[in-house]
Amino acid sequence: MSRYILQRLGMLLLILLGVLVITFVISRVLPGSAVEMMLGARPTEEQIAAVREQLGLDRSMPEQLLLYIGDTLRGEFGTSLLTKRPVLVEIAERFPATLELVFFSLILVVCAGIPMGVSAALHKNSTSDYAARSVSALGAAMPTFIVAMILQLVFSGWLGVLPLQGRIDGLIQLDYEFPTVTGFYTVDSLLAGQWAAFKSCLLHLIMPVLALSLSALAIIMRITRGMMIEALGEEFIMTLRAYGLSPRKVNYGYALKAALIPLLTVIGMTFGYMLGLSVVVEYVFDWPGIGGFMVGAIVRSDYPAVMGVTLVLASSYLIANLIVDLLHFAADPRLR
Amino acid sequence: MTAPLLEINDLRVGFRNRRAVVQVLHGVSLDIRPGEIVGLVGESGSGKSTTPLAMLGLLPANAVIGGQARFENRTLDIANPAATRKILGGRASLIFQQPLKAFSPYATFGRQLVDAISAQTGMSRTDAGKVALAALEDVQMPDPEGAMARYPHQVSGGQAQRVMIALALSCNPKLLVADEPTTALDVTVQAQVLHLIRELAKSRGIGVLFITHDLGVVAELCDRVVVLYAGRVCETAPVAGLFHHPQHRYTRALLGSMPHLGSAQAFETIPGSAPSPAALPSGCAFHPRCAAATERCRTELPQMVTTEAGRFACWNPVGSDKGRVV
Amino acid sequence: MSEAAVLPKGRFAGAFERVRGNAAFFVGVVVFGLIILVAVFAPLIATHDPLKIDFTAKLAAPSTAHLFGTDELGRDIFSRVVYGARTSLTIGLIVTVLSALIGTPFGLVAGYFGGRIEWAIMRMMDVFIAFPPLLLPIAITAAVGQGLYEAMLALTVSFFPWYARIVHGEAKRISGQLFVKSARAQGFSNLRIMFRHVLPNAWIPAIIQASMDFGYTILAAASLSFIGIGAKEPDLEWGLMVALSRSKFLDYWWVALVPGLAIFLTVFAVNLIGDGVNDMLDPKGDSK
Amino acid sequence: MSELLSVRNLVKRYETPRGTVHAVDDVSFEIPVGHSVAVVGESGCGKSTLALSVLQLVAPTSGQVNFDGTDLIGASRSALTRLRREIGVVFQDPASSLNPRMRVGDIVGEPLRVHEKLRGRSLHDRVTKLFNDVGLTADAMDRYPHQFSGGQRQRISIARALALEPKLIVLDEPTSALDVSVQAQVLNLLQDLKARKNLSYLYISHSLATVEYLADILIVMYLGRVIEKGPADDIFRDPRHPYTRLLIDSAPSLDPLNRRLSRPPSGEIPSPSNRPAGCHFASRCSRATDLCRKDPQPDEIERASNHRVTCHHPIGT
Repeated sequence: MSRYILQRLGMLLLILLGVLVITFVISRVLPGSAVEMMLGARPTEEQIAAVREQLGLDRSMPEQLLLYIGDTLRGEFGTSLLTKRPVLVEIAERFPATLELVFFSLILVVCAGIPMGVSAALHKNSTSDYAARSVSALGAAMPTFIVAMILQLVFSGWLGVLPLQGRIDGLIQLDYEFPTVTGFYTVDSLLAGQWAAFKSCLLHLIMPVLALSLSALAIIMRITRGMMIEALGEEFIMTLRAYGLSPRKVNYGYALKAALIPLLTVIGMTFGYMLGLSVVVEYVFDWPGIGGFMVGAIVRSDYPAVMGVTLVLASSYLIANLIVDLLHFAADPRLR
Repeated sequence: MTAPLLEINDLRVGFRNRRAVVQVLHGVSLDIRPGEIVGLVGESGSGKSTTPLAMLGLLPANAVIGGQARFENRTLDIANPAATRKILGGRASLIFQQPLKAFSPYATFGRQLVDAISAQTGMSRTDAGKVALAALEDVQMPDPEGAMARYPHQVSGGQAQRVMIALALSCNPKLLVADEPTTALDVTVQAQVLHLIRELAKSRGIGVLFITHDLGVVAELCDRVVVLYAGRVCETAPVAGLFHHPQHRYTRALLGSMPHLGSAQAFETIPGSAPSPAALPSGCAFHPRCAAATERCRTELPQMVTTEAGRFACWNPVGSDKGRVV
Repeated sequence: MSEAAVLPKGRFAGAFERVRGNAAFFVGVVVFGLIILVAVFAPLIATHDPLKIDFTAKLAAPSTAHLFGTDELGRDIFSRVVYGARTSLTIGLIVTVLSALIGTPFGLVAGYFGGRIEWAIMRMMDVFIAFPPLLLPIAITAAVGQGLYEAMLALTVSFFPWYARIVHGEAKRISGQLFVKSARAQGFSNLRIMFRHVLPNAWIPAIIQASMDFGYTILAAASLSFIGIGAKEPDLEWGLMVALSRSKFLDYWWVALVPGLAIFLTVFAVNLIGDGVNDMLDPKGDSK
Repeated sequence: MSELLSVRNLVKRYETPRGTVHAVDDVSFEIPVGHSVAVVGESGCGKSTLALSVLQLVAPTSGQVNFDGTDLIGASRSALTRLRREIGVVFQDPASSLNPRMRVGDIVGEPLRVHEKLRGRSLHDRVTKLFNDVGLTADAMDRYPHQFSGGQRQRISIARALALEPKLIVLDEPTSALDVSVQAQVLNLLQDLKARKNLSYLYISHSLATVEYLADILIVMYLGRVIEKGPADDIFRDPRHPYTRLLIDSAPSLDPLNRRLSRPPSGEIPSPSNRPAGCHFASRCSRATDLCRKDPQPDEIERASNHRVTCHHPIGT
């Protein structure tokens, strides 16, 4: 263990604390509506007082904050005002769907965006470079919800080859019961050897993944290109060329490595970007993840649910950043 | 006299930018014999850092290159960097100014040495490792095995420069091009590195082109000197002759302005500063700064004159008395 | 080589030179200029009252009467999209300018003073940045309520830390330069050094960021409206127009697509300009 | 001989992850009025930190910096501002020592605007005179720093340093980034200004040759400590510390017929965060004995009048 990792861990905890403070502040901005939610239009004074006490709203702000932090760290996200079930349970049921969507999108973005960016950098100012940059410029300007709706229109409405929305065919889900292992339907159905279910899950994934990936792909490709060009301009690249290393080895063995290490941070940020954007994509495709759940909760002022989802998404992002830091540490000898 | 190892004639280099081509070298000729250390001296804008890159085929794609070159009696297509690199690769090695930037920070010295050696010689990685280790021993690297496992950020600039020299020597080159290899180093370390280069060049008969702005280093190290000004050679001569009897007015002025121990009196100074390659004066490019400039210097490009002591291009050399301003 | 090559250039020296021949930048400027004109002269350009409901003509296909057809309330889509340009440009402008104005002082102070002040400010910014983008504005609108102004507030709160971060990095770099050390050695006040020496050399990356963010702001605001937590009827906002037509989308796709393409076109033009600004002002742009 | 600046037992330590860096370790010296004191040493010897400590741009860990009768350390803000007008500074890199967004006339005039509240004609006249003092013409005032060559920029820096008519100028490697021919111009200018304006210099350099030209008093530093100090002529003629000798021997001569390379020094400077015990130079010293390697630091001893050396076995004993 090194100072670096301990430092990162310490920082992570500190920032988590800050995140809790912010969600606390946000959740206390309009507590009135929550009381209303629970009691209907015309509550009595006593009813209000009772609910306020139940929610801890009668205590001082610092006390409330400490209580809130304590509760949250113990996984007490409160009860959904809408479903009357614990928020944590609601989230636990839906979170794997969100992760599955984001995970497949991230794989697509990394596996397609980085090679495209590298190739554009290696053939700077060639036709393929301009093509890649144009696609990237178009992708970055397309609103994700429009991409999603165009996909639906073309592949579902006109061609009828892909399911419009949802995560799995309802009938298939009834026919094939596969046990939850990872929470990813694709993986679980495969593990259970149920091909029809697997195929259905896969087909349902295609459009949401594409919609979620397009703008991230544009960003990753653009940044990869820039970093690769920067890496190719380093002085040590000239040394290696001067000493007769093959272009292959110089480009992929040395320049790519120098570009990939800072790219780790970018990949981490892309993960966060897609977590946020998944809210929109889940909404369009009626994907049963926590993003869509949150949208519904906002509209109905179910603030424990909203804050729960916010915390879970923010923490996932923090954990992803920690993983990025660890990879960074493993890849960059200067940090050791 | 032995035949030259490398001979360059009328080397011209320009860089294309959006507007035009900026000519940096206007016909530089020089030669290096086996075992000889030739100093290439110049100030900023003189083209001294472009010359070695052109020679080794390392200029970027926007360079426009012309001229003739011969290496070991083979003609080089110097206008074609890739072809030049192919012929010179393995026979000519380069040492950079900033040794710590010349190595990838993400790989050990061992890996980078082995990659380079096996690329140049076609050896197996095991054999290349042995060669690398031997080369590190040759440059008196303390703890050579340990150095193989180290990353650039773990060593000092002086040690990194030793590794750079080891890399340069590991391929048994005939020619070593050193681009200001000691500028970033402290004086005591500079003295070590200069000594090392001299010993290795002499014991192995390697021709060295040593680029520097520091005349003191030239005096310590070189056998012969080529002085560049504004992309042209203004004088070339054996080192003792050049320092004691400079011919070109610029060489003379440069020597006079050089601070050195034991010179506690006022320096001679050269007024103004070196011209930018994009805006060269007419005639002799040095004339606006030259105290002895005549009308001819302002209009006519001086011709190269060969004497027994060397060659120079000056209309009004130090040896001639007319027009001399003291 | 020539030392001129490594020196910082004057403010815009060579900037326009670099952009000459950058066709994309000019396409961006022309398209964006047209969009601004449309926004400014919306009342002259619109063929119908964008709010006028006409059930007799609902969900009409594009025709000479209704250039882009009508929505499910029979409102003229062309006129609605024309007016929508006002909303989107206003959002982009206000959010971007506010974020930059709020974030810059934080970054400047942190970068110049360093030490504990820097640590405290930048960790605070890290907390904001720790939320996945788009999530923080969503959470804030959840609390402060849903509407156009609330969405703008939420976006500003989530964007300003990025400006603080960018200005911080640049201000820190500039503060380490010798001319700032000289200024301190000459006994100038911190305020003078920050505003006369550091800030003029540190704001360009923030401008680049702002030019890139303008489009993203419009996209984010449209997304918030689309999921129902931004603009509300009867606001004339493109994201909201798409959302309103979603239930009829598969059959009457132009109703959603026209405002969608308006967002795309605006963001695309703005991004082209942003790239151009980047190339012009970023000294590293030469290598791209 | 009155003292303009006196530095007493100055210490600056930094804490880093790799250990404590002793950048400046118990350094004392004086600058008499009208004299120039040069501090030489290789990278990591602490000479730049010393300069910054004197300027109060880094806060020393302990010690005194007494300028013209007042201790700068712990001086009130207003006292410090007043004293700073008396001390000019010229830094190394002419590319970064001038604000690229200001016209050079404004750069040179800024201290006059701020401290003497000069405006308009009187400001313009003073700036013109400063430009003339450093060999530039007044028509240069409206241009920006990037429009000048390195040598001209360094002249502008000097003009700025002279603006408030200081008594002392701190020169931190003022010529090391310049071409040889330009370096000579700047050194001559500095020498000339010193005589004309009765200036004192604290001159930081790694180049012994420029030091010999400009310095009256020489201080040689190694790993944060002063290992030899005294009149510059004495030290160059008769260095007593083996490290000073090594520095002099490592500097290239300008005579190819009288080369110094035949006996290269060995070893490198250890890291300032991990200095060897005993005399820090012992690991590289040909005269070192067990005494040097084990004992605490040798004390400073006076070899001749004002010529002091910190060595157990100084040369000439």
